Amino acid sequence: MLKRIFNPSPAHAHGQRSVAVDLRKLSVRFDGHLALEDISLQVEPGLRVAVVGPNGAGKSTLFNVLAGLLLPSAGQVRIYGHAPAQHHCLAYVPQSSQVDWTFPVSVRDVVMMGRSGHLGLLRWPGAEDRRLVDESLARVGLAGLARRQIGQLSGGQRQRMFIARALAQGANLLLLDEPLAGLDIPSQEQIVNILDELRALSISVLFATHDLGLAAERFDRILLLNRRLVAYGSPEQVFSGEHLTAAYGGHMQAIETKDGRLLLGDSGGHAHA
Amino acid sequence: MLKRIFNPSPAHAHGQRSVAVDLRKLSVRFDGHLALEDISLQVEPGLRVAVVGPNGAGKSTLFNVLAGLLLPSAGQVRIYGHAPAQHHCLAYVPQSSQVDWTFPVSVRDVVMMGRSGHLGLLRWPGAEDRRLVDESLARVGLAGLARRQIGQLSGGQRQRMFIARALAQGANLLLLDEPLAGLDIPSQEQIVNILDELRALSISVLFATHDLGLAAERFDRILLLNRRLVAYGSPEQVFSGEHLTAAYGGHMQAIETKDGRLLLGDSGGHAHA
Amino acid sequence: MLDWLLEPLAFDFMQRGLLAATLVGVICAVVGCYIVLRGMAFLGDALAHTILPGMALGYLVSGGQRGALFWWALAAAVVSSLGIGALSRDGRLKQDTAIGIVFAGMFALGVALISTARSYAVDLSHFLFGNILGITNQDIGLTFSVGVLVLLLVWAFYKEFLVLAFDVQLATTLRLPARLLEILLSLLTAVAIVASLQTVGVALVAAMLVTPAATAMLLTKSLPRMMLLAALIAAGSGFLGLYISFYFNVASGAAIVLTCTLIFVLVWLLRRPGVRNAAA
Amino acid sequence: MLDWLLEPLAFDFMQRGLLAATLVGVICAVVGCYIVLRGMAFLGDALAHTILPGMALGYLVSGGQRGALFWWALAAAVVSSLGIGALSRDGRLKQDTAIGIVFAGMFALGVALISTARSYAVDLSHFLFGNILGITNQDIGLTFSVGVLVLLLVWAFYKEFLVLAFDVQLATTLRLPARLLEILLSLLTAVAIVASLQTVGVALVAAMLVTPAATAMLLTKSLPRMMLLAALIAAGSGFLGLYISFYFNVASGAAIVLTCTLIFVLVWLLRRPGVRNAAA
Amino acid sequence: AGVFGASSEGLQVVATTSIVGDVISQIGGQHVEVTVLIPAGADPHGFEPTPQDAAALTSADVVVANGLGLEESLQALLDAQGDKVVYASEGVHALEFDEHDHHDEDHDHEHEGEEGHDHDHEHEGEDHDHEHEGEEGHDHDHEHEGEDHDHEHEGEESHDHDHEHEGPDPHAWMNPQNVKVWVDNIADALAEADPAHAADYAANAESYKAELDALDAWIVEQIAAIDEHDRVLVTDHETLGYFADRYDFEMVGALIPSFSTLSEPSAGELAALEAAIAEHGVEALFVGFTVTSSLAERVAADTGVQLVTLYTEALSAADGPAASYMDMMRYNVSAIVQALK
Ligand SMILES: Nc1ncnc2c1ncn2[C@@H]1O[C@H](COP(=O)(O)OP(=O)(O)OP(=O)(O)O)[C@@H](O)[C@H]1O
Ligand SMILES: Nc1ncnc2c1ncn2[C@@H]1O[C@H](COP(=O)(O)OP(=O)(O)OP(=O)(O)O)[C@@H](O)[C@H]1O
Ligand SMILES: [Mg+2]
Ligand SMILES: [Mg+2]
Ligand SMILES: [Zn+2]
Repeated sequence: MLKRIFNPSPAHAHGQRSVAVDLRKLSVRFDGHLALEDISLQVEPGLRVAVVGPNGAGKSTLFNVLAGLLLPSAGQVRIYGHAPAQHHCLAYVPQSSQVDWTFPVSVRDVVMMGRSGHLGLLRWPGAEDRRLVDESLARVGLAGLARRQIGQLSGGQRQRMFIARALAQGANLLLLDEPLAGLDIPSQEQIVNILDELRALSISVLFATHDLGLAAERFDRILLLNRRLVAYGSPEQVFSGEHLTAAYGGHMQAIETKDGRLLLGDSGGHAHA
Repeated sequence: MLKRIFNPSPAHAHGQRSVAVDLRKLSVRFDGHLALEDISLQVEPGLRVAVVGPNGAGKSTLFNVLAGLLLPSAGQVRIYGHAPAQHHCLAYVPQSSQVDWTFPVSVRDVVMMGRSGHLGLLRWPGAEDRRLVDESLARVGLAGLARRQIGQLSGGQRQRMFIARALAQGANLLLLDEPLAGLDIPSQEQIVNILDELRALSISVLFATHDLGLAAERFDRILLLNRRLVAYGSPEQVFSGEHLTAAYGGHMQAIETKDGRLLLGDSGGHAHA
Repeated sequence: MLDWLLEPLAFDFMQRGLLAATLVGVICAVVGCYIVLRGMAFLGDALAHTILPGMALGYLVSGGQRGALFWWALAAAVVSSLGIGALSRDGRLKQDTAIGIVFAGMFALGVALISTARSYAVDLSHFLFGNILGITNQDIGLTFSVGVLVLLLVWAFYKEFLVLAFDVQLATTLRLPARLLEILLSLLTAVAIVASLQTVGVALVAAMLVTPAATAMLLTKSLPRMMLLAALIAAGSGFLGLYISFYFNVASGAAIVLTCTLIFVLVWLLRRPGVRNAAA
Repeated sequence: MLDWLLEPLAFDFMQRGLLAATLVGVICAVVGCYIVLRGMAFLGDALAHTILPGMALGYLVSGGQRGALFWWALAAAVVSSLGIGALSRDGRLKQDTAIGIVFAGMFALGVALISTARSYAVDLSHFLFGNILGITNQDIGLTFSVGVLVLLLVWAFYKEFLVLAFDVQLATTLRLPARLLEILLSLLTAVAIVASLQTVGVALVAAMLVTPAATAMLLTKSLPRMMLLAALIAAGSGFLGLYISFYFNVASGAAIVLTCTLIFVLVWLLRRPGVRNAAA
Repeated sequence: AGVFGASSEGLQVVATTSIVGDVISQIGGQHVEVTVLIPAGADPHGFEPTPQDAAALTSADVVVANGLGLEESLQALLDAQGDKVVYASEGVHALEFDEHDHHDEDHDHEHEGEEGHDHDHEHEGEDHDHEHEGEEGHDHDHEHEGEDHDHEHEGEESHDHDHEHEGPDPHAWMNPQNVKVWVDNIADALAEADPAHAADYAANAESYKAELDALDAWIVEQIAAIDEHDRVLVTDHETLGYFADRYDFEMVGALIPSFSTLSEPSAGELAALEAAIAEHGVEALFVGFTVTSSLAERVAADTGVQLVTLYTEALSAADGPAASYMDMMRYNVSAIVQALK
């Protein structure tokens, strides 16, 4: 089913060999202080990458640059070989969407907006678009609320609506900035399960989260940020005590226990790796 | 140190015997559908209560009623014996604050706003207020960013600022609606640790969260909501398979393992109890 | 009753006025829906006022040909739209502030231009309050063409304008030409305003943009239905207002706006919400 | 140069005008800071226009005593503030929409009232463009008293207004009388506007409220400093604008506003931000 | 001469309108230097003064305004000038709005032209010397009590004209007899300010008044060419009240039924006007050069009447057909006669 949603139309197909995300010496400066410094990184297509790091590490800043909403102060950004705003098939679910919840649109209308980019000017959504939208809604468990005005959703339902929109968009690269924040555990499971299905379709995902356990369990790669790139690699490579100290200071340690490596906060955390 | 912050001024002291939160047959109706139905509940003072339940369960709705921002459709609400908007010492950190981040105030100014209620009209903050504000800032680890304009904070830093403001407010009852959402693990630890200190001061806390593991580990009581009140009591009493099924449908189960009870999502969750 | 309805129609100027009021109502209401949804109710009034320097320059340069004035007014509105866009783009100013600054600056420029060239009579009060009774068949033709153009463009860019109004970030990631669309929407607003100048005038055109759309918003939660309702309300107000002006001797622009406002008040009172919010 | 400065001062009306412009600038700038921060730039212009029916009624009822008109204008502005509050309270309408509706409705009412009373000419243009040259010593006295009152109130309620402007929810949980404070702030705005009518007029008073505050906001990130700067900029514009009006024969209200706008543009250009946002 | 300070060239006199300015020149001759505030071609009702205008007023030795509420926008400035302001129309019998025989508000109305043409008896004439002159700001309430219809508005207190429920018609110069009153007022003022040339002023005044009488006679003669029942006037706003009053025309109505251009008609009023035009067989619609009204064009087209442009509020440029008051009146009368004959 997801095949249809995420099958990029030929016009937007990219050579298999091009790198999904290619950053060279990327820096972003805000009024004097650097939010990102000298980041170089290549992400292969089809990987699911968890972007982790403390608050203020620059995760959202990185996503904004990738989405073409923020111009970097220095360095080069390529997404499937294109400059950020040139890339068609990128879907972004920001950390906090500043939308007006009294807007007279239904959940379905919002998800349908994800199709606008594909339709082009002067064309109206067809049966195919409607099916893709319904599938995306079903995928995040909002099929029953499709006709509801968006203001009547709970915090978690709102988050899922945006994910459905990103799915309907049919992107090659999904940027999800803490999409699980505010979701109940069954909903979190639903979202994470979708990620598994995406792997088969060569859809790349950057997924910001503070849940290191989840990151270690369910992702192909971890990108550990703290203004600079601390580490990028498989969960085993990245979650070392050394790296964690570099990212989180002395407040986070990796401890080997009998059932795996446990990532601990200062006074007893609860995340597994 | 927290003694000073949270020591309510005599005018706002409440009899020790009055119940912190007293709900009788509370219902809230939105355009036809009920968000909360027939909730009756007494919370003793000084308890830390985790409010859990799936998205759309009515957690935020409950908090809005308690804060006096929403009038219930039916039923009675008492906070330390007062009607919601009559109670002075209640601090509320909403799930998503709709503030303007370009506002020309520093982090410190925002936290100082928490003191406005105490100062009364025509009085300016004194040395005592400034000290309380500095202590609150230090408590959430923002002392170093006190002079920064609020727009320059990361998502997590913003959340911590609001918690600092609630602390500075010196409330008897703290309403924290998913305050950990978006926080890195060290920051989460910091916040949760504050809760421990509050217990000694008889400050009641209602704390909405989706982290059932945290709820079970660090809270005195669990309030499990799903439109109706599913269960209220100690973590052991509340986190039974029966209750979880009632709240989350078939998607959540309590499984006994060798190192405690594990709360599992459909396809393998990761929360401990 | 029938007499009551037919008597005004015996006058040519009433026939023209009713036609113009209906046309303008529909145009403004449809464009107004986007304005209300974007939280830019101010934009209508502001753009309307920024037209003044254009009109003043137009008088000076073209010696007051009516046809030329339309284009001068439009040019001024476009310049203002671009100015507002430039000011609010980098995020240092909120959009409402940017609008306020441009609006006041342009209007002041207009007043200054008029005050320096004193030997001609700019018909300021007509400009402010419209002159629906003095409308010509050409004016109606122009309004009609403008109306068709505006409605066609709204229809053509419906989904793009929707995304733009709802979520600008999304528009950018969808590679919609956000900036261009924004300018186009401002342009549509400007065109709607210039087309309305004859009927209700600068001072009141804001009402035609905002009030019907807001009334419709109270009645439905679907955008297409909102547009339809707003158009109906606006056209109805134009019609009814002109009759009121005829029978009760009230200035016509004011009568139209007051009718519109009255309909809003009625709807607002009758459709009270189920939920009560405490102090907000 | 000194001559250039002193010559206008030889005229009593210039002395009075400069004093009035400075006073009004300070009042508007301080109140304007809150308006800009609350994202309600529209409010100033809207309240200014809603004064019209009050003025019209005042003419009719009180026979046009100047002193009485002040109170009529104020009453109309208060009624409008309350109306805006009532409309936006239950959350069905955004505040800008509520403002737009009330503004247009009230203005239309004013136009209708004036148009029904035919035999006298209400001096609409004064009302629109001010008449700083005809200001009397009593007017200045009134403006001064109003100014002192406004500044005192802003000082007294500084922290409450701050909370209100920043976070209404917080105001409610702090048991601040949010609704009352909101009305008080609208009232201050209304008073500031009525006090400015003589100097810059309804059409341009919005500029005095918004532009200096916005300029100051570009220069500082602290509210007290923002207020101080705004007051300085506004007072300076008033002064400079009147000189420009004197030497270049431009209508004074317009000259003041244009000066103000020019200062804004300069600041805006000189203080470009370090960060560049792509399309927004 | 600049507007700052008196020059040596003579008495500095500021006139508000070009028409007033012309009359002053006729009387003052080479002894006065006349500055006109509201330039030829501009509408006096909506005129906006600048500081230069205020400075000119302040520096002048004598300021002459029409009064009767014409100089709406200058009033506050005039009030501030004190005694040196002379209201030329002071002493003119002012027409009130309701003294015009307008079409009624409803649509079937009789126009009995007789009523309202001679109303002198209702008014105690021009001798309302008010206790308070000049400075504004006194409370005018007492005037509204008691003698509720003395709206004669001698200059000094005409600043509150616009506060009245019923204001006077300011367009006094449309009757040359009224301009004779102007002449007296102006000559007195000039003589008082410049006693040295008082005799010249008096002589000039007398000869100009004779010219005015000749003009009056000429107009009466011209008007004779118009049939009695064709003597109907429709104007843009109420500009020709004094003219109609003097020469026995009937004022059928005005597009803007107000003494000021700062107003607008309702649909009902316009309908009534068109009905009246049809009923009276009106042949021409007279509009001033200072008003650009598409409304006039529409009504003219709809009712099939001729649109005739007159100089009503201001003179033409110096090389135009109405460079002086005399020329203006001759131009207007010729145009009216031409249109209605
Ligand atoms: N617009 C801005 N102006 C100035 N500084 C900013 C701006 N946005 C973010 N910053 C700063 O840049 C740094 C990175 O912020 P960013 O939001 O990218 O962090 P993050 O990793 O997403 O944090 P979180 O986990 O809390 O969401 C922070 O120090 C923040 O204060
Ligand atoms: N303003 C509103 N109008 C109508 N329905 C609403 C409104 N606010 C919330 N609801 C509905 O009420 C229910 C409870 O919402 P609430 O926000 O209280 O849930 P929650 O438990 O806080 O969820 P989450 O965990 O996602 O934050 C939901 O079904 C939601 O759709
Ligand atoms: Mg972030
Ligand atoms: Mg919630
Ligand atoms: Zn006139």
